[in-house]
Amino acid sequence: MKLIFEKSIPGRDAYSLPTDLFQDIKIEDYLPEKHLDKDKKQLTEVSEVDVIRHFTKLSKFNYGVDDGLYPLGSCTMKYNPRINEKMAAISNFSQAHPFAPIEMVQGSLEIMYELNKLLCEITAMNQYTMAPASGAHGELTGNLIMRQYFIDHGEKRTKMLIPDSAHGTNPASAVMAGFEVIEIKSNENGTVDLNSLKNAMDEQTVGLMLTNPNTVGLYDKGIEDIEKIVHQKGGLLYYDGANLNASLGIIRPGDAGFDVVHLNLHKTFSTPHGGGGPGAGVIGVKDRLIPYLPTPIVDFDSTENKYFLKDIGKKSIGMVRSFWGNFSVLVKTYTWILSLGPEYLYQCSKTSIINANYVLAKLKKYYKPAYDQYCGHECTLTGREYKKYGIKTLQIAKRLMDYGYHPPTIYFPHFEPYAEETIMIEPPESEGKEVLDNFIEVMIKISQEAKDNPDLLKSAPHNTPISQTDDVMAVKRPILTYDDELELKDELNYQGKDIDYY
Amino acid sequence: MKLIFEKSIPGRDAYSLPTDLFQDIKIEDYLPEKHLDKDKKQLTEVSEVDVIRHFTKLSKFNYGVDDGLYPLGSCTMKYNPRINEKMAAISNFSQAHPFAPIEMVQGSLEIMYELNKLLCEITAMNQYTMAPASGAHGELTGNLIMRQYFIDHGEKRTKMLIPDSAHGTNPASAVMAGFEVIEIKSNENGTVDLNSLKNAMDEQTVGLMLTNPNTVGLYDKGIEDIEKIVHQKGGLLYYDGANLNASLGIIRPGDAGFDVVHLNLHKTFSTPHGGGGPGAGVIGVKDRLIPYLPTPIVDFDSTENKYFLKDIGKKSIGMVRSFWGNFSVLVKTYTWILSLGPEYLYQCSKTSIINANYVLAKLKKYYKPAYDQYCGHECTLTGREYKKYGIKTLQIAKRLMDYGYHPPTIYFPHFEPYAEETIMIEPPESEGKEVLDNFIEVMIKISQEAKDNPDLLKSAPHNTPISQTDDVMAVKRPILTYDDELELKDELNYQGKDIDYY
Amino acid sequence: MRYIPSTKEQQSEMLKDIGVSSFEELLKNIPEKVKLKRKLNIPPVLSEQELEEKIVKIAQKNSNFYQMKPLLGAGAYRHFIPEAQKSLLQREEFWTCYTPYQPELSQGTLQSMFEFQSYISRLTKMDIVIPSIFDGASAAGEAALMSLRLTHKNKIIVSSLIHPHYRETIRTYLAPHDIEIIELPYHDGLVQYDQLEKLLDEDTAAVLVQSPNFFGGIENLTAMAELTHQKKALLIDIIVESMSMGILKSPGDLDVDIIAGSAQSFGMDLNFGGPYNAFLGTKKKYVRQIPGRIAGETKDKEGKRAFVMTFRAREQDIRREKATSNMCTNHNLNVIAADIYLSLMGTEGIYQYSLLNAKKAHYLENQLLKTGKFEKIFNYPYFNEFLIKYNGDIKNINKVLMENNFIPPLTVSSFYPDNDLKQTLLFAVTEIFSRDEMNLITSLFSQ
Amino acid sequence: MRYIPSTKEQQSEMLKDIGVSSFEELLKNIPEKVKLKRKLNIPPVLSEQELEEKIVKIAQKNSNFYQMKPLLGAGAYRHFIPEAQKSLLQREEFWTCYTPYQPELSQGTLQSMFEFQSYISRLTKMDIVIPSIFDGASAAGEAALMSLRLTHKNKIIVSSLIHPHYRETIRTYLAPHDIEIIELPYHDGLVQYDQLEKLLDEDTAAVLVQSPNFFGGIENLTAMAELTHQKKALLIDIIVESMSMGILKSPGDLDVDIIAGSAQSFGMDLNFGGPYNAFLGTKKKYVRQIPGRIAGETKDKEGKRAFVMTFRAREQDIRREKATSNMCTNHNLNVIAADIYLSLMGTEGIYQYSLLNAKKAHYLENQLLKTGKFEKIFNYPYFNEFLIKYNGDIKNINKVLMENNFIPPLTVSSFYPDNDLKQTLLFAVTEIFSRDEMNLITSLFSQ
Ligand SMILES: Cc1ncc(COP(=O)(O)O)c(C=O)c1O
Ligand SMILES: Cc1ncc(COP(=O)(O)O)c(C=O)c1O
Repeated sequence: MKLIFEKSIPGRDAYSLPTDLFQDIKIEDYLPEKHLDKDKKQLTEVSEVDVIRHFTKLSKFNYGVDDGLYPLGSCTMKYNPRINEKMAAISNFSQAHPFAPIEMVQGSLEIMYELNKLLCEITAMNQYTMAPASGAHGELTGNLIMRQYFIDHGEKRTKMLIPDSAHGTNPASAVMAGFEVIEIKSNENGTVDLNSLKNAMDEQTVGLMLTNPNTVGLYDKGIEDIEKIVHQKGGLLYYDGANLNASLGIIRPGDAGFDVVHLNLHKTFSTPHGGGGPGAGVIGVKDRLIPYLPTPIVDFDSTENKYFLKDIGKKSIGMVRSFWGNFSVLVKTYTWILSLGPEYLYQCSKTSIINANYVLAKLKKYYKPAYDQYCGHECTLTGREYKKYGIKTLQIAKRLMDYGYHPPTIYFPHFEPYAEETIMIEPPESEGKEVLDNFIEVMIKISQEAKDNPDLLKSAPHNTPISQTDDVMAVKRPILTYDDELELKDELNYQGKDIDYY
Repeated sequence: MKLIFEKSIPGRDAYSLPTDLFQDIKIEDYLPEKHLDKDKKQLTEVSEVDVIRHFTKLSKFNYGVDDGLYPLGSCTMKYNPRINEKMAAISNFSQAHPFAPIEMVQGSLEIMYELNKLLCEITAMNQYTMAPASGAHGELTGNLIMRQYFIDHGEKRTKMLIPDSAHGTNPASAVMAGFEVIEIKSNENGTVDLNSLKNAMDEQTVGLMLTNPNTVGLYDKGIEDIEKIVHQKGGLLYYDGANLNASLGIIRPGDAGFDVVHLNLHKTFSTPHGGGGPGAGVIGVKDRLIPYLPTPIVDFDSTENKYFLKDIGKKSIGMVRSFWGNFSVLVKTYTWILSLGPEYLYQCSKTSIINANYVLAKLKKYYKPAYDQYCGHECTLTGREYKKYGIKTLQIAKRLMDYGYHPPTIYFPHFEPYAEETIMIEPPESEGKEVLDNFIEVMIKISQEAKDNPDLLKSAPHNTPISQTDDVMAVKRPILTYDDELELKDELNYQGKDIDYY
Repeated sequence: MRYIPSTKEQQSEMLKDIGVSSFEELLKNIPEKVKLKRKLNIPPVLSEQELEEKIVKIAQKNSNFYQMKPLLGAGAYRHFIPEAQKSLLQREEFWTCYTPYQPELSQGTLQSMFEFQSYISRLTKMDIVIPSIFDGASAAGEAALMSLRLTHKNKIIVSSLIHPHYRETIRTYLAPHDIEIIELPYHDGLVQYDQLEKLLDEDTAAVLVQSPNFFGGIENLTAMAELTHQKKALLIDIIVESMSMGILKSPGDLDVDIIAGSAQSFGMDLNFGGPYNAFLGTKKKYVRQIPGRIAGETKDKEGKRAFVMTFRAREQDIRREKATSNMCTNHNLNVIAADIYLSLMGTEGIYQYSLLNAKKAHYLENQLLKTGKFEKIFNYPYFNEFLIKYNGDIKNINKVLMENNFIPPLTVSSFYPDNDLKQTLLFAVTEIFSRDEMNLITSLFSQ
Repeated sequence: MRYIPSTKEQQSEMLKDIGVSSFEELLKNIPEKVKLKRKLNIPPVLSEQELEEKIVKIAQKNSNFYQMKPLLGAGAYRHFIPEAQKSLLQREEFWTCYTPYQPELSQGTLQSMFEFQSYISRLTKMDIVIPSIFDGASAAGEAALMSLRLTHKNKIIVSSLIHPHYRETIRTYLAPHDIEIIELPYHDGLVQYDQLEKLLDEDTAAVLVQSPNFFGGIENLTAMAELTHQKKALLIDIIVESMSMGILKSPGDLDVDIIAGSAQSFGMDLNFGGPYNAFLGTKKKYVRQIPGRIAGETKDKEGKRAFVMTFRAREQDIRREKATSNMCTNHNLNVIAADIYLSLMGTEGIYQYSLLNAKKAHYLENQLLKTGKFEKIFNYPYFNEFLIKYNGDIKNINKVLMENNFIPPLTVSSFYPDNDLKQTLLFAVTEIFSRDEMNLITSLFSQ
């Protein structure tokens, strides 16, 4: 499809200028010439209807949850209720300036204060910071909090234990916080191997980052032992809450001994993923870690009957972003929790667990599960049967598009020996049985096609706006802006020559 | 696609009940049993996500102006600015009860009052009624006003003159107002034949309903003579304003002697067509007809500094609907006029006229125009060249869909000898030159295909959600509700038997 | 200008291609004398920001209705509308398109019409339903005209408890025809059935009644149908508060011949009176005399289910002066609005909400009566609106109500001046009121 | 429950198919001891109407910001956002999807990222741009980390006129690394260039400067770049008010090595501080050390243009602990917001709006100075924010401003307590202010 730059026609406009252009002010009288660009920056010139049509068309080249099942494992692509959006868009919220005097923003502060209380109850933690913008950002924040805790206690701990099944952000975040990552192998059940953990855990170790149910979709049976092993060595337990959709009202990380928790509000709490964000990766901690939270948090002054932004104090890790958090995401979370109450929060988790186990039960004959156990809210299958027909899991995924589905997560989790074969399916509570039945039927059909007609899979997808992409060319001959492309326009054919950028 | 009824699963819900169900009130204590239905009405049982997906999918089975050129002649499918929608949705407007005390709705009344002034200036009329809900509704209203005028003046006039090229609503409305329709043939230029008009116009004739530019897209050269002929016999001139998009700032119906004018706010004034409405077909009249307008109109009391709903008085034709008009449509119109001002209102008409003449100039070699003249804001071509290849105009229209366009108007206007061959193309000001160039190119390509590969046209469209429909079956064996369909489910094949309904 | 893409240069090119040297040449068929020689005298162009600020300022001259709850119904009801509906209606494909002339590009609109027809048919138990009439009043007018076409008689009996605007509209629609219109008087909040018997004769084309009526009263439709059918006339039931269908018997089960109903309660904002949406319903055998558009199911060339506009031979664009109506543009987007709303509410939602409407109205009446400031004047069964006499200063209480964010109830004397309804108030109570709010209202009246 | 489609019956069926007799069986891997044995202690379920009423009530504890204009900027700017943008952003396909892992189903998101990259590249004249970083502060932190990776040095010089939150964030991001962080002092509203010269040495990885700076001042980037490059350090320019790019020279033209910028001004609501969106820009040769997602153009199997995420080998999901950053979920929807906004504004719109920002700010300063209540403390070139000393009661004037629907300017002493900035106010003036409003503000200060 054409870029908006290619639709530009000199003289068109889609903006509107106020009547008064302040002709009496000549900016050259105030700003030295050296600061002013002589030429206008050449962007685009299009009309409003051009813009409307361009982006309407672009939107149709995307697939969202509203278009059907989006069983992307570890991502909890659940339905995003419309009322959440409406509440977040209330102009008293959406137009609030973050530095507005505190008396003007009591409503915004109340939302943050109340949400903290709700999240604390749901996870059995003592205090949340709303600052982190994503799960990974929360992980960094959490790691920095743990780091600060040990510095404050005069301990030098530099290693972070992370299971091999962990999400890529876990090791990346730990490294950003200055830790060395020690990978803990999974046992034959796909969960943390307690001996390895015991061996690795020592007084130089910060602790363990755990996802539970883990990223293969399994509850860690050894959770009590894990807790003991880590805590006995003075370590801290970090809970990656990306999978909290399996736990609402069932198990609370705080009760299981976790010291730091991050929640992906854009997963469990129904706020939209937005094609890659914004979300919010809020961090909850136990009492002893509150002094290290990023500053500030919202507190309530009961004598003045007023919410305020409270400085965390000297021990705080500082700020991890500007201002207070992804506020509109918080409003959506708050709305969602109140619209469900305790009963239906529990139903969310219950339903997603049933959904995942149902898919697992129905498909395990066709796609061997990585581990044959009941799963949490997602199940991990493999495509290893089909290797012998020359089929890669990626091709199964692409073929699903022909049937109108977004593929599950593939290539993750990375653990051996199935790294290239995993199919991680997460069917959240907002998917009804008949949706799953149709999906299961298609998955089985594809398994048959893989044997009978492997080319059908290899050439898939067939009905999407574009077909398989040349990802190598995108690196070897990078075009990263429209102007890059202009530069390259003359070379008529792709030469395959590696332009080394670095 | 499945109906929402077919997605219903017992036990699902998408509504939410308040906490307090007033269990203390038993409705049977208040309402006699005979009034209460024993059974709940069986509608559907679906969840919110089911509804979201169902209608999202349905939406994708539609084509709107935002999806591309929609050159439907006589319909002015122009861009619908988003700011209009926002203004109409302001809750102070959208939640106003029509019977709320007048002091609570001063803003709504001001909009109606100010819009009246603007429309009067744009059309040179003296007063508008905002009541009519559509063009046809306006026509009925206008005809009733004329009827009432003559009754009030003790004249018995029963015939209404209507050119053969007129829109179907014109004769239908005149008949609803109790008039006999006398068709006036067009002359060789496609406009009103003055002699026929002179012959038809007498003292028993109410007047003439004229569209200008007319529905073939031509300005009526004889407008001055027409005015004289009708007025000299004491008749009234009615202006069908569906084509006002050719006239903004160029010619005003009031200046040309028209006594009654209807405007299609959903055409010229950019308010959306909504898949068939709502629109608004407001009626403007000259001073002498004000006493007959539907009641009430908005007036301003300058001593009390207050807008109010003024009763038109005894001579009024009465009401043509409940309440005051399609208010939200009026807000959009008001917003649009203010966003253009006099300069750009003129540019709208200028641009649409240039657009239409450009398409005409470029296509006339391929599709013979009904009349070879400059046109107004739309042009009427014909597909008669292609009859000899067995091609009907309808097939040209369907083939356009394959290229991503909504077809122009076909089968209208109905005048002979081209009734089955007309292609009425209206490219409003919101279409840029390059859009027209592409369209022209495709039209030319199709003209070639008609000769080279007529089957391509006959089997078109090829990429739409459905292909050509069996319209005969829809009448011969009508299925008008889901339950009809259930009844018919058993008969496996369509028998072609005519179920006579009447 | 942002809404007009073609640039000056492009326009010049186009003029050149057309073969004229100036735009004016294209206008040569317009006589000079009638051409406008000056700019229109309207305010100059505003930027979007200025525009918004200006219009918001006007909107603020209205009350802040978002925060207020209406005790006012009388033909326009505030019900709760789920945000899912509003959000879906913003899909451009629904609102930037026109009449589904080309079914291949309009299945969304057509299927939604069909679903609406099916929903209303199930709610009202009428065989067929026409979606997308403008509003209840014009639907009533069309129904009256339809009865004339069906019976070829010349007398219409109209209940005096039909919404005043509807009655006026019926009169306007019938005015050009040589028809006798007779008003059926009321008693104790319902039409006078004995009077109906007297008024009915062989010349009667139809009896028009509204149920629940303007005072909220539920009429005895079966009895009326029996009387009416004895004289071979048609019974037309007007439904203004469609939410009542959730618990009340359906007109189709009560032997009604034609219904004309407002769908405003099914997901439409009050919007100061419009646009709303209405439907007509009738028996299958009358399909060819019905006005307006109807969607039907058929198949496409490949045998796939498809929807089309059908029975088009009744319509103006085909039949012209012989059409059953002049309807062209109608209120189709509101059909989709209602289809979505009804899908969200479903079987149970419509039932429960309807029940809550009735319960809450009766709760409020009970409470108000307890204050001693009110007098019951009718002993009639009603749905969610009731008429009651207030022994206090109406002007004053209205002020108090407004200050407390309630839109006051209707003072009916403006519509029924002759009767002894001087101090009566017509209360409408929908599901949106909480017990606390109704108790507050009661206490305001007690003061 | 409306968000959970499967019914009890369906769930029972599913459990049967799974082969368990109860849901609890599926949880057998959770030790009993850590299971929650009670219901969560949170408020009970609310209907959508009750929910809305509750939250609206909370929102009303905020000021009615829709009606107020902020004289407050300091990192968050209110600019006018055309409704066309808001409307387009409501297309579900943009916001109910996730990261474009599958390019075949995500061309909308990917192309929009690419367009954003191109827009920002043209505005800033940087070769490559990373879209969708969270916000300017974290972008600055990432930029600082990137400079360490590129230079392997251990000293960072940070302008004291970088937004305080940004400075704090940079410190937090750098904390785990063994890095010396030195603050570059300011003078007369700009950084002290002579001090920079003194502080720079061979160990310096980067100099971080903000321009326009926290006080609105436009820094001399060329001069700084020269000094910085002499020591083989990198100059990182932080752009907080991107609207300034409309008229100011681009960092790419001024020899800046890395930019970290907030895109909030390009079509994002204030939202009490987030979510906003930010970008990083740099030279082509540094592409492999940049963090975050980037879209690239390529071809599909049939040779059609296609967009993909590229240079993925830098990212956490592939490189894990060796990634250039941990970024996964980012602020991608805001990228689309900015793409649409910039498309609507275009070449001329951005230029004119940018110019108006500067003009209006200078107009207001002129007017304020005329009142005699203000004192100019800096003689520096600024864009749309200026610092000025007020010889009056700040508390009182703030109250007056709020009553007149203005959000008061920032009292900078909370961020710069040590300096002689006690009575200084930081005014931000964007295109949204009319002359009348600024004159009103002036008169409020004159009283
Ligand atoms: C298990 C797990 N941890 C962490 C993350 C990171 O969260 P985010 O994408 O919000 O940074 C994700 C999701 O992507 C995840 O699935
Ligand atoms: C020339 C003309 N007159 C009248 C009408 C009727 O207007 P409406 O569709 O609003 O009833 C139309 C449009 O359909 C038309 O094109």
